[in-house]
Amino acid sequence: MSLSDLVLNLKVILPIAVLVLWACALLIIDLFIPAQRKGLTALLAALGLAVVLGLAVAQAGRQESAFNDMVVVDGFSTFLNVLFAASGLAGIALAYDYLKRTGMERGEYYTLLMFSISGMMLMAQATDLIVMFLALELLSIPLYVLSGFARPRADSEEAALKYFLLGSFSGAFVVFGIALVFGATGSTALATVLEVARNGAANLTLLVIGAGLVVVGLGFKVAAVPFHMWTPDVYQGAPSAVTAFMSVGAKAGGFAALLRIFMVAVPSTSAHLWLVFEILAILTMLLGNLVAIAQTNIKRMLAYSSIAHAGYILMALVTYGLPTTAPIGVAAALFYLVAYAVTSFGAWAVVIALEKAEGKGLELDDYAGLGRKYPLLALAMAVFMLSFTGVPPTLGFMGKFYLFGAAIHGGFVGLALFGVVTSLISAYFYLRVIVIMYMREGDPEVSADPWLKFTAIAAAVLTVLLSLAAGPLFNLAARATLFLN
Amino acid sequence: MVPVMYYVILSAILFIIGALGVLIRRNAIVVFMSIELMLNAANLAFVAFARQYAATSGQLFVFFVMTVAAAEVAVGLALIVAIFKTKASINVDQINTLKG
Amino acid sequence: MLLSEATNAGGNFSLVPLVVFFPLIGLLLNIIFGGRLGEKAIGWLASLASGLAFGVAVLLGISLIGSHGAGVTVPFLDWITIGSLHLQWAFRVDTLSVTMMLVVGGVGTLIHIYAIGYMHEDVRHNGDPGRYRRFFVFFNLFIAAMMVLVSADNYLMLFVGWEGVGLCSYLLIGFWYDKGKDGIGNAIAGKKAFITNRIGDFGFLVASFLMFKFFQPLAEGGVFSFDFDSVAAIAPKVASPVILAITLFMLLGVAGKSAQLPLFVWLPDAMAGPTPVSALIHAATMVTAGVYLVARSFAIYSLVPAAQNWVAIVGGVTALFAATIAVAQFDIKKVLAYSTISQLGFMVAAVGMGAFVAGMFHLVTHAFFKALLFLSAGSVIQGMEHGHHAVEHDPLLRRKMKQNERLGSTHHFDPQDMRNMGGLRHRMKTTYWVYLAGALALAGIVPWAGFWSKDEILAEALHLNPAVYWLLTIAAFFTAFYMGRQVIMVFFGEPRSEPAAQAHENPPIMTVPLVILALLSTFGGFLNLPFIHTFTHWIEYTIHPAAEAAEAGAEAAAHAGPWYMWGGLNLIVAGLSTLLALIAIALAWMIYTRRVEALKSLPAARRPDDPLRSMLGPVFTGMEHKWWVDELYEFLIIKPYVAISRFLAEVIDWKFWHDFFHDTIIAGGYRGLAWIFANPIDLGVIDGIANGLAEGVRGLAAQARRIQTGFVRNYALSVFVGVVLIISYLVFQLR
Amino acid sequence: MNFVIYPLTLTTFFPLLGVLIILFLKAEHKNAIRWVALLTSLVTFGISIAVLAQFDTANPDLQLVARAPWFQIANWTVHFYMAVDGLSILLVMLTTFLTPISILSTWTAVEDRVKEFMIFFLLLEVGMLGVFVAQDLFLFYVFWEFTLVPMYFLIGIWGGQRRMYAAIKFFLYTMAGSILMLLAILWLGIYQGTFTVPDLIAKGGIPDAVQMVLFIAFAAAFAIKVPMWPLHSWLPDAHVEAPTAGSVILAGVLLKMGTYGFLRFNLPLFPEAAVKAAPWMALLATIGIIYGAAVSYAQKDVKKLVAYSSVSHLGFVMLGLFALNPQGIAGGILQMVNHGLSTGALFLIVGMIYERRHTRDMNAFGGLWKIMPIYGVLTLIVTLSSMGLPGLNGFVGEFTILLGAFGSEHISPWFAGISAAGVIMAAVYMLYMFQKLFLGPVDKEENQALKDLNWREIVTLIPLLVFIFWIGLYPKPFFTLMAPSVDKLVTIIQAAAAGLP
Repeated sequence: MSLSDLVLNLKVILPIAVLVLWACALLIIDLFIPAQRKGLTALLAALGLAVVLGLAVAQAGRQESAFNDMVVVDGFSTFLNVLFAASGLAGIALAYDYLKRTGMERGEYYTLLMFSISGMMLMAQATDLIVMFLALELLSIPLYVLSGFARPRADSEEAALKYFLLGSFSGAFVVFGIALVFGATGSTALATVLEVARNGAANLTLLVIGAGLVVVGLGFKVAAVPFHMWTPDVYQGAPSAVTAFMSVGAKAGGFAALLRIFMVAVPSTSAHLWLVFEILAILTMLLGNLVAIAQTNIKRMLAYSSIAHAGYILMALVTYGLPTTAPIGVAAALFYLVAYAVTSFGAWAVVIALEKAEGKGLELDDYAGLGRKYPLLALAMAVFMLSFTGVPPTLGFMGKFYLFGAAIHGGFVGLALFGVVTSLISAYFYLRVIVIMYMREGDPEVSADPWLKFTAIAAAVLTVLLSLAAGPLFNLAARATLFLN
Repeated sequence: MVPVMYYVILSAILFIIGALGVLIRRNAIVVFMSIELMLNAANLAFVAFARQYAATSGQLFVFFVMTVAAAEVAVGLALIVAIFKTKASINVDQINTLKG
Repeated sequence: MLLSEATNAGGNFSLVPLVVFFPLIGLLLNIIFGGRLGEKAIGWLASLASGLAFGVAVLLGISLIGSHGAGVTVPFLDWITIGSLHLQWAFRVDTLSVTMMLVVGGVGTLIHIYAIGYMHEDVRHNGDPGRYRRFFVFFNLFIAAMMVLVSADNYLMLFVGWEGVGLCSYLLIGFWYDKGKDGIGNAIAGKKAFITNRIGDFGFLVASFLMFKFFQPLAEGGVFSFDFDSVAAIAPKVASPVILAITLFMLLGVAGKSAQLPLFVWLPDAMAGPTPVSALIHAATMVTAGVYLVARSFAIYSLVPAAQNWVAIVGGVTALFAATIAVAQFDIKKVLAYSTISQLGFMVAAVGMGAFVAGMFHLVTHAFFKALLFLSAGSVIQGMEHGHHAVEHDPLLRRKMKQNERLGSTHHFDPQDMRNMGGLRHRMKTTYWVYLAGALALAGIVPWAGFWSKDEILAEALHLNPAVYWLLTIAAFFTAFYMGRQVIMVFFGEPRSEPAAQAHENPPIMTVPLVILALLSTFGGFLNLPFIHTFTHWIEYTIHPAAEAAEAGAEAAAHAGPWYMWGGLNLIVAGLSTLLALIAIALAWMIYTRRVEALKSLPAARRPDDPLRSMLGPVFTGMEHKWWVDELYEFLIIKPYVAISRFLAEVIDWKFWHDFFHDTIIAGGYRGLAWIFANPIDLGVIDGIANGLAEGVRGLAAQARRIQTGFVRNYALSVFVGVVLIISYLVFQLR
Repeated sequence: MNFVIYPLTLTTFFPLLGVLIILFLKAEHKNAIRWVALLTSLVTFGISIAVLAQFDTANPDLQLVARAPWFQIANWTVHFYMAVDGLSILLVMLTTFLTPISILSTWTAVEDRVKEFMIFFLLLEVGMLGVFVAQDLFLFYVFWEFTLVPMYFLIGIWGGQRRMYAAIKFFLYTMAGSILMLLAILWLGIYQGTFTVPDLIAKGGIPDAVQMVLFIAFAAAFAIKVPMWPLHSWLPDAHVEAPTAGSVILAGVLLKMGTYGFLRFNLPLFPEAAVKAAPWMALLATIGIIYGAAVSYAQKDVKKLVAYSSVSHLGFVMLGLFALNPQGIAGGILQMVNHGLSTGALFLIVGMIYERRHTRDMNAFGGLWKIMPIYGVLTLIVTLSSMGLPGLNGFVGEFTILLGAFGSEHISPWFAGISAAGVIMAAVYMLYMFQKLFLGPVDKEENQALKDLNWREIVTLIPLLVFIFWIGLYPKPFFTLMAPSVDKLVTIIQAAAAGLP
């Protein structure tokens, strides 16, 4: 590989490369930043991410592969990379004040965050199962650490250990699944897998079971039922800023891999696997929404809510074997991820703003009176809850519209019915938050941090405005379905 | 020559043993070792398939898995140590304050 | 002779909207400026409005004479036009409608004037002078609504007026809405009237639906407008069961408005209204709307003899039934109320049989004499009130009255109870004389108005429906009896209470209208004298079948009739009814003077309040209690309705549907499900399955140690179970 | 950008301007906020009058079209498509007419969080107007669901004792219906290739079985909203707990969204299914009429009585619509307006006495006519209008509906016959209410000192009364507005009915 080739190849992964290098550099720079000025680290990290975001955006429209087709840049990856980079920025905005307040302001936080993002971005760009596995671990390992970031708080450590053990456990299934896929086709490159499978040269049994195991492993990442059980505990135990980031980033990363693998490499398994996806989707929607009702802790509630939303996105995967519907499904899933990301960050911003030290202020009852005392923040939270429910005019509604549309387009009316019915169920507990905020009297205390408020309000505005002017976003999502093989 | 399927079945058995280990053992370190066993079971399968197809990528994968496992060990052990400091125990059954 | 549809009706005809608008203007003026006007001015303004409407009616009548009875339709504005439905507010000027307008306007104006005096006292007795204006506003509103009713050119506008007068009736019955039994009795009476009328209206509505459904396809151009002419034109082409249904449903409406069986129950209670109201609305005009409706619908009624028969029977039975009740009432107005029901029965029977002219004729005369009777009764009551007032203000007399109370009458003094009256002919001379005129007219004594009209009905009945004839004849006998009883109880004998002894005559503003009405009651019958038949010819312009029948009858009478037919008058019928009336009066005289004298020997406690009570026993009680019809309805309809609606509201809708179904089944089930998922399933069931599997796995691993499960491992188990299930499914699929 | 100044877009979104201004006002300046809200709604009403002036009564089709592609998902294009025709123009007017009245009614009734109240109220107006002018299913659905939100807050924050329960119930019930509609909308958009109503009507050709499913899915949303028996359980709660202005709008406009939905979507989009379903819908409507009337009578809470009367009244509307002939449908539309006026006025009236006495128990009153004569007379007129007295608006609607239903080829005349009994029952409960409140002696001490209506209150009621009389006496202009569109709708249905075996 000549130098010019290397440069060409590197251009494909330029955002990742910059991110990783910047993260490494920051790790060292951070050593020289005094403990009480860690805001500088945050700023530097944000700057880096902003650059990465710019680079990711600059990749728009490019369709190239590199490193022997191990990674690509295509519409799909660009879309997700932008999402990841933006999520990182949001994650920093949420963390800045929170870390200070809770006394865990350490520079590594930002570096770990950046490493995790690089894993996510790699996940979006990977077209080889080996790279994908690496990306998965790169994504996960920093998150394990971040979950335990509130050390020595017991619940944070517990969350980290649980997440770590179960994450590794499920990671093993992915590895074994990949091994079987490799055994079936003789290659780990997605394009080759597709080709071999299409030629009928693959061992179908191994391929299908391998794919099934991959579903398990990634299903864990996206918190699909029954691989979801870590979610509430980890979400609750981890520092809220981490949870916020995790709830978006990890999920999007998992879906990035799922979507690419199943759309690009193994659509031939759809005859065997669509039902698995459908049942997973239904179980996830149902259980996530039902159990959320019983929660009194907002973090746990949002955890179950995130489970439920994974269920909705899984609907898109049910149609992965239908050539006409699959692109719609992918676009819908991507759109929904954006919608979910915006809403979720907003909601977590409010949660973090209300959280007090030592994990207090996280019960639903702590939200009483918010509407009277902090009308803007409460309004924002109300918007997020409505968006989660799927009431127009919010992004959540648009996303659901798209997803259900995809399901109906694929002929899965029953699935769509499940989707709407569970949305209705979810209205109950989302509305309860609004009820408590507006219709009960209380005296909540809110952090004065401008970034939190900015994130919350910006997210609320985006949630509404992007839904009204959803055209460009729809187009982007639709273009993001152009996979490069 | 031993058919490749034998290796695969052996790796599957190892994998299941590993998984059962995770399910059954209470010591966090042993649980973690069981996970390593699962990963290595996968490695075995990779190597076997790589030999079947005479493809090096499978063997390459094994190295990656091993590296990643090492990284996981680093993180995992650190976490376990941290937990032990707080709880003076690494019994996973005692780590259950978060629930519901 | 068909009416010409005159769109640009010439001359006076185009004035017809004014019959409605004069009263409307009157009431609007009173609403807006009434606050600043004095009582007199308000009353006179209202009377003027009514009088002007009467004036317009007179002009219309003159024009009709000028046009030889040829009526016109005067369109006013389009009301509802949708697809094949085209409803207009148009006025109809023909002899029938103008007759009604004259009655409504004429009698109405007289009663307005009377009311100026009457209400002046009434609002004071009842302690709320503020209501004076309200009374006249309602009164004018009534005139307007009644004019809408009688001047309508189609069934729907008629219905507008029909409901409008019902509303006024409701408002005026409940005029003293804080009086009556438990303070709410009058309001309830008003409500009863309205709702009972609504039941009738239901019939009217259904009749109109039927009409639309079956007449519209046959209508010219497929557009149906409900107007009387087109209904009459189409009706013969429609299947007769349909017509029968229409007429019978309409009969329900008639029964409601004209207080016929089985819907008559509201009218006696309606006497809770001030007396001018009873006179105008519940005697002279509104209640006759049903009769008018049947007469208006002569074209369809004539097509179905069965319906006619039913109408006649309803009328006949009501006439007799109500007359029996009237015999045993003690409230001066209640007697008249039942008498009204009975007389309405006469009219309904008449128009039912096809004797439209006779029915209309009786309507007119009845309007005269019944208005007269009510107003004179009002005069009596007012006189009694004065007496009572005088007693209240005179300690001596009050003591005297107290003694009387101790002697027997324990009830609160009721100025309407005839048992408290007696001997008033000396104290209220004018009232006595006019009352007598009215009573004689009602009893049907030659030559008072009632004789001519009632006789005409009886004669037609004998000819058309003998069964009904006998019903009516017996009713006529009772009529004469209860009128005799009333006159004697009120005006003859000794005063039975101190107020009666102190009663005195009312001012001329009340007595002058009485005198006018008395003259009308006395000479009103001359409108349709034998041989001349002015009224018959007048109505015949409009009602043709009647015309044919009556002409045939008249010709038969004039040329080939038997000896007893005298210029259209059946001498036998006339003679018999007059004879019966005289006997009845004599009987009343015997009982209420002689017998009462005889009973005086009894100690007060054992002395019956009415000699008939001891003579008839339970029959009298039955009559006194209106044959328990109210109680029957209470038991059959009201109680069940209340119970059902309570049951629906409280049990079905709230307890079951709202609380149980929604809150328990849906919401509770929802929460329960959430709980189950949150607890046993998430932590128990999946755990349970996982545990089971784990046990099995452990058995396989020969580790028979019971191990306490921890959560992390449970989560892993959950994952593992998921894997096992998926892989099993896939393997199963692949094979 | 001149798109914004299309009459309909302007009408619909103008209240947002008010929202914007109020956002920048201090919450303490309650009167300023009130005035801004009132003026905004009045200007909106003014703009809607301009819309009416431009409306061509002879044109049966959609008019004043504002249409542009909004966005595209896959190959399904969603349009921003607003237009009115005879079916909706009256409801648009009703909405813009009732909103200022409702705002005026809150002047002294709402003292807490006035700013939020007015914001939600104006947002609600936007939503309602949008529902009536949207001609694209997606756009419609957005507005449809959006109305839930402000109403939810209005009930939940400014409501009575059990407001949270009522608010959540309102939200969940309504949403339960609309989610099915969402699926049906998606199905139509995807398999028929368009979301716009006129195109869908033109395209037609949906297989009968599918049509029925779609019909039911749409009907589920609308029937809950109407609400048709037996889906009415949310209504008494919502009405009783809602603040007066909320009840007025809820009864006056929000419920009409359900009936309007049937009219705009169920009938023309699925005519075959509509014809087939007509007897069942008529059955439910009839049960609703009788049941609502019976249940009303047994209420002690006057607001609840009025709420249940809505079930009965809207039963009439439904009966009219599913008569599927011009009289029934035109009557149904008019009855929507009538119910908005009469029941809106009734809720205002109830609100006025509630503000004075803080109770709605009818037993706590009696003889009020004597103490509050103006109030008494106005109430009487509204009561009479509500029970369908000829000469007032209610009768015109009910009569034409019943006439249509009786003459309908698609439903049995028995429905109309039985429903006509509802007219009697309406008199029973309405007069009962009037009697309990206004008649009889004044036997409660607290009532002696009640003040009669003030000018503001009279001004809130008078406009309603004007229309109550106008429609009752001269409904022709109203029928003229809707006639061509109704005829067109009937033609569609007749064509479909002719094709059925």
